Amino acid sequence: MKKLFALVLAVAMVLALAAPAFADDTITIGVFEPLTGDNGPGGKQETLGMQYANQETPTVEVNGVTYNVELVVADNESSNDKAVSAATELVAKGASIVLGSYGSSVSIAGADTFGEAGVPVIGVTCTNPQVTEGNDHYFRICFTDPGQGAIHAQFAKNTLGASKVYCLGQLGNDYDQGLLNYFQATADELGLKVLKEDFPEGTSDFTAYLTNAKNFGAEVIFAPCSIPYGQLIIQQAASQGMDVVITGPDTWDSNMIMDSVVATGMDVYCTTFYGEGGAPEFEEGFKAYLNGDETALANNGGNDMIAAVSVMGYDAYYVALEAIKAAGSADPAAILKALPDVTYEGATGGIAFGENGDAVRSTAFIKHANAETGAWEAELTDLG
Amino acid sequence: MSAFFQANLPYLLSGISVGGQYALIAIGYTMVYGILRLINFAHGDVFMVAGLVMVYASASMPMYLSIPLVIVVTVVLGFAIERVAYKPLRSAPRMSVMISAIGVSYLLQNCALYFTGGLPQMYPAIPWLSNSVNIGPATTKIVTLVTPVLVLALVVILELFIQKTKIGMAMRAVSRDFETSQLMGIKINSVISMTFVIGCFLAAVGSLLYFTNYPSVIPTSGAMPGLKAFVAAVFGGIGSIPGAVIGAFIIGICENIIKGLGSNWTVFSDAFTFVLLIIILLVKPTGIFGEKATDKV
Amino acid sequence: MSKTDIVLHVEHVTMQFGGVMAVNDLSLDVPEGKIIALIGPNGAGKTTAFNCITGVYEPTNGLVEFCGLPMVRNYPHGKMKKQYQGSNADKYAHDPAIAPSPDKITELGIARTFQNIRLWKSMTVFENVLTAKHMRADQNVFSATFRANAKEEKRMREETEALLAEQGLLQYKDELATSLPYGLQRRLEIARALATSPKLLLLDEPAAGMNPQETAELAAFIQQIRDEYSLTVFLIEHHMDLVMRISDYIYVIDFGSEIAQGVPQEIQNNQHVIDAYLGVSEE
Amino acid sequence: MEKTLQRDSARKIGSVIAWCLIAALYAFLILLDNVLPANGFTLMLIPVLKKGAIYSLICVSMNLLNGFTGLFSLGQAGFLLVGAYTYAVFSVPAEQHDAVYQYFDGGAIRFSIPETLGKLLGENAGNFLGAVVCIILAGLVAAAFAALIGIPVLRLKSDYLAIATLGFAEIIRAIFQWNSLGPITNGSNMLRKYTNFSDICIGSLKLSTAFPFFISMVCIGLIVLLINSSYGRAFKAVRDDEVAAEAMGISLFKHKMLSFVISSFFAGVGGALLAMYQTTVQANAFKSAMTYEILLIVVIGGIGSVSGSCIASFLYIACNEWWLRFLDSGSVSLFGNTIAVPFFRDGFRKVVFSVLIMVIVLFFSRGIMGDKELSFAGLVRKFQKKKSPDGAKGGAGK
Repeated sequence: MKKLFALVLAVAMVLALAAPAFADDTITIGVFEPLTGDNGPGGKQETLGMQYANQETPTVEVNGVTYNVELVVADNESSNDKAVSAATELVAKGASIVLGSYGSSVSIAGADTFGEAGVPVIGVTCTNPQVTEGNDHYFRICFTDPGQGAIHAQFAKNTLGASKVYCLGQLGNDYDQGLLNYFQATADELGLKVLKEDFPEGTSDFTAYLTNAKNFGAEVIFAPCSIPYGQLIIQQAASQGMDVVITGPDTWDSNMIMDSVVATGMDVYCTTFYGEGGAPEFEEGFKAYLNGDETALANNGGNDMIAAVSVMGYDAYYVALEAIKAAGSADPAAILKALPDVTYEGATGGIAFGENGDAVRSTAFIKHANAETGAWEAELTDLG
Repeated sequence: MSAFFQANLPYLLSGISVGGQYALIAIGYTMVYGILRLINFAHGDVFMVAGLVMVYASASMPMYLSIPLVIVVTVVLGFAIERVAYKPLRSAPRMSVMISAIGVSYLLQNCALYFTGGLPQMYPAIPWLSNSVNIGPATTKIVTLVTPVLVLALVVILELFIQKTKIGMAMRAVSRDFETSQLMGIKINSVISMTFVIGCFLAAVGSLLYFTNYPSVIPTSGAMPGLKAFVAAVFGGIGSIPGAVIGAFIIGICENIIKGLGSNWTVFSDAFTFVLLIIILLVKPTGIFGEKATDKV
Repeated sequence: MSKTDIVLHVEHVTMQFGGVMAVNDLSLDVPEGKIIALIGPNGAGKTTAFNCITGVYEPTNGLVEFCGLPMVRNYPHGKMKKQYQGSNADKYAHDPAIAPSPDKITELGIARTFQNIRLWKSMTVFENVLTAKHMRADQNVFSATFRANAKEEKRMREETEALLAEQGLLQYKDELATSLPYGLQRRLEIARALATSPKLLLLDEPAAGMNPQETAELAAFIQQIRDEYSLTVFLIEHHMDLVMRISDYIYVIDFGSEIAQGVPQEIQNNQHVIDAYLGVSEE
Repeated sequence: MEKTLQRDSARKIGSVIAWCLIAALYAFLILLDNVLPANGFTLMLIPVLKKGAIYSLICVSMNLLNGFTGLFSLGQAGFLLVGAYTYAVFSVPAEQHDAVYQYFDGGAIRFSIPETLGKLLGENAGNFLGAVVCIILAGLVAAAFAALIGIPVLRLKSDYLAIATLGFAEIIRAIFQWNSLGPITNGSNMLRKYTNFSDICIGSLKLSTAFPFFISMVCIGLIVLLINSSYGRAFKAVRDDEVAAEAMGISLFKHKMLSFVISSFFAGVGGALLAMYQTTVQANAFKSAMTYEILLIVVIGGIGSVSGSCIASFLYIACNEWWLRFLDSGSVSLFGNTIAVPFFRDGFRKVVFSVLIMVIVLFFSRGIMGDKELSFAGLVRKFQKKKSPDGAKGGAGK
């Protein structure tokens, strides 16, 4: 028995060591995403966009030579302590450039590993300013939290005409807390009244919090939390018969939130990176890809609704290809040098890098979940 | 007064409802502990699996079939866990069995992760239970009102079962003295299996109520309710069924009152549960209804 | 007997569990250098009495003095105040209760053995005895970790070796304590108790499970250690044989209360004792 | 007589081998950091070795409590958290404060120990000494927390102790996430930019892998010294039989407290090392799942075996973060051929891993080492026995 066990372990080791064996005509792009853990669903959708893009354009031409592009995915398990080894794995497998991660804290946790190895990273949807701050090798193609928090406050005040907003975020989650913080800053300027509360991880009963919101007289609930909590908040607000508007962050742009909205008829808005119908060609292709691949469809949550993070993942892949072309080589150092000047017109709009390596973006979208049609309706908002 | 009532009734209601759900899980913990002296860490995950089975079952069959199916599958799962993971360790030190329980919990969570891909699964709406209802100033789902009633009914039935039936008597004997009961010809294994079957049946019922209220199932859905229910069981005096139920209601209500206290306190709603537990343990080391354990010298 | 010769003085000790009187108003004296026995039928409360003396239980009421100084004292208070069924409830109520933990009592100089042998099962014979010397060693956790107590450690090891040699256990020193035959385990438990350098040794049924020959050897052994280590011995026993052979004085209890006391001959002929052991016929 | 002679020689040879191996290990680690080429193998080896070394210390510290003193405590994650935070709070450089404590106006503590020492002694020495000072401080703070918690909870027994310590770990986590303490703990946000392993070097010699090994080895050495001392024996006595221990004059409370505080000290040190390894700290990560993970490693290694805990730590980390990763990738590449395997997709690694753990728990319930220790002297003795059949007869007793 013991010998058998040892044998199995030994075989596993050999297999693991035999794994990285790529030919010379391949350029590796690392995908640093959570496939399991709290952020697993979002990470998967983001990865899908990249995989679709890779299927669409599996080669890149550098200096007249055509290389195959290989995506290598490392699961960071949404966990900071696993981020280091996941990042190292990508470096070890020879990634020329890395895309990711969904979730800012793992991005920050992995940043130093990439930095030490000199591998450039393009953050796809990690919105925390700290991701790129002080990390010269970290770029990003999405807007950042200060902007997003401000949009939400302005939206609540100007568009929804609210005077009291109840804010609810997860305790110990820096994404939630950061957004709440920026929201509060803008809300104070605008003269919005804000009540902010935190719920501990693993909470499923939000009725007490919603009662607090009701007692506060909130007209809008801003809940920058992850999808499962978002679903619960929407459903419980509905079952309590609350007459409020619920607004969520970019993470909420997902069919899973839409399902809850359709089931309850609540009035829900969220920010997003991508307006529906912005790139019809992409949408058509991506839907066909999803419906043609059972695993991909399952990873997307079982239907072919397009999540903004997938579009962002798709664009990130092409930005990476542009960078490789501009660098004229697969060498990470050369790509890092070329990256700041890369521009790309993607499905989510024009992408260019400005200060700190953050994308220069002038617009963000706010989407409304239409409970009757089950579709998102986008509104354009000025980031000014 | 009426304003106070109006403002606070929802907290109380949700406290009672949450307490009822904890109670159904806590009974499973307390019964297993009473007989095996084992903290069955996997119990919360069995509860989560029951939720997932319902999600998958209801997708392909009508409600009147899927509900019994969920209960049967959960009971079989509990039975299987006991046979595979705990029975072989019957004579092993207590810590080994507990670690086996942690291992099972880990396995169930990871399997759920593998099959669902970590995506939250929408729990189906069970007709009638999911409807909203008005009680004075508060609006809530019918399930909130059904839960405490159902819990009390189940506890009464369970107590009758334990007090009056032969197998109930055997359970009491085993929990009092494991070795002697074995010598007296009680079939220990069937008594233990029975305990797991009852515990898992209640967990399945609990999952129906719980997920109707909070209709999103993720692989870690069972962890927090499981932990809270366990705390409730310890609080009430582990091994005592009424103790577990009362402990669960106290914890459910306190937790919701804390959440209503103001924004600086919501942070500690979970921590408070543990503070309460530690205080109780210090004042009465075996919980409210626990029997004092004497170490024979 | 003058007061100063009394090593252990037990006065009105009562132990009540809920409504059950396990020990009821027990008073006894153990003079220095003697072997005193406490006997009684099964369930008479002998071990409970021991536990009250050694701090395992806190007696409900009563006083225990060691070498003339109060060591354990209590009076019915709290919940017990109402439930208390014994006598002398007010006698000790004026003084504060004293309830040292067993280790403090051992430190004062009382060592004990257990009815159901309680050796440290993962340790060797040598370690069992060596560990009992831990309390008396001049060291702290830092000096012990950084080996600044090397001299002390060496002394402890030498003493342990010597003690094992005296008890005839040296040849087993590296064996696991629990792998020894039963009789030797008993002996080892006594050796371990001796390692704490006691003045008074409490033996809880030392001859339990022994055959007559082993019992005879044990009797000699107890007398021998009493002389060698100038100890006082207080023992609980079932084996009349052993008790009658070695005891200087005997206390008999039944249902928690004393029913007789005296020198062995007196006890042997005491009708109460015979009744208690053989049962009284219903006439 | 011959027997003792042989045993002495075995011990001598054993210790020579052990020291040689340690020297070779450090030489290898330093080579790994500085000279060896960075390829797929060495790149993965480095984080696995670092984390393995850190987890060894953490697991040994838990083993001291659960294995050697028999206290079933599940509060380890809490003490790791305290250690990690203490380390990070005192080593974030002053200029980074505004960036790190972005929501708390730069925080309340505006100095960094490595930086302060660096000004006096030069940057490298400052980083090295500062890290060591902060690590010790982390241990001390964790120990202080343990002393406070120990007063109430150590009166509880077995399962009750387990659940109370688990509860305290959760309470500690909530306190560290509390916004009102944000100026110190940064609330729910992560601490970063503090001194980490890659800052540790002497001149141009990088010690980023050797450093965690060094600290872990010193700490585990101290724990081993403690276990083999008079106090260690007292701990084992408490574990084997509390009643007997107390009757032999061993104060239960004092010794349980000692073990609890010492174990927490080393857990705090482990937490600080973990913070250095992760380069970021967030209270969110220190959940009870982490305690269970550590407990599993201790059990796999063997409860009551220090070397078992160390071996299990390295194996566990390597399997979890390296060797079994291919199970997630959807395919296996074997000798250059990529074979798609139907079951291999995200999460499969964790399923396989948990099945492996169950197999170990059920069929090898005493773990890799049981309560034995790996000893080179023992190996040498075995070798000697094999060589001379007379020796085998003579040396029957261990």
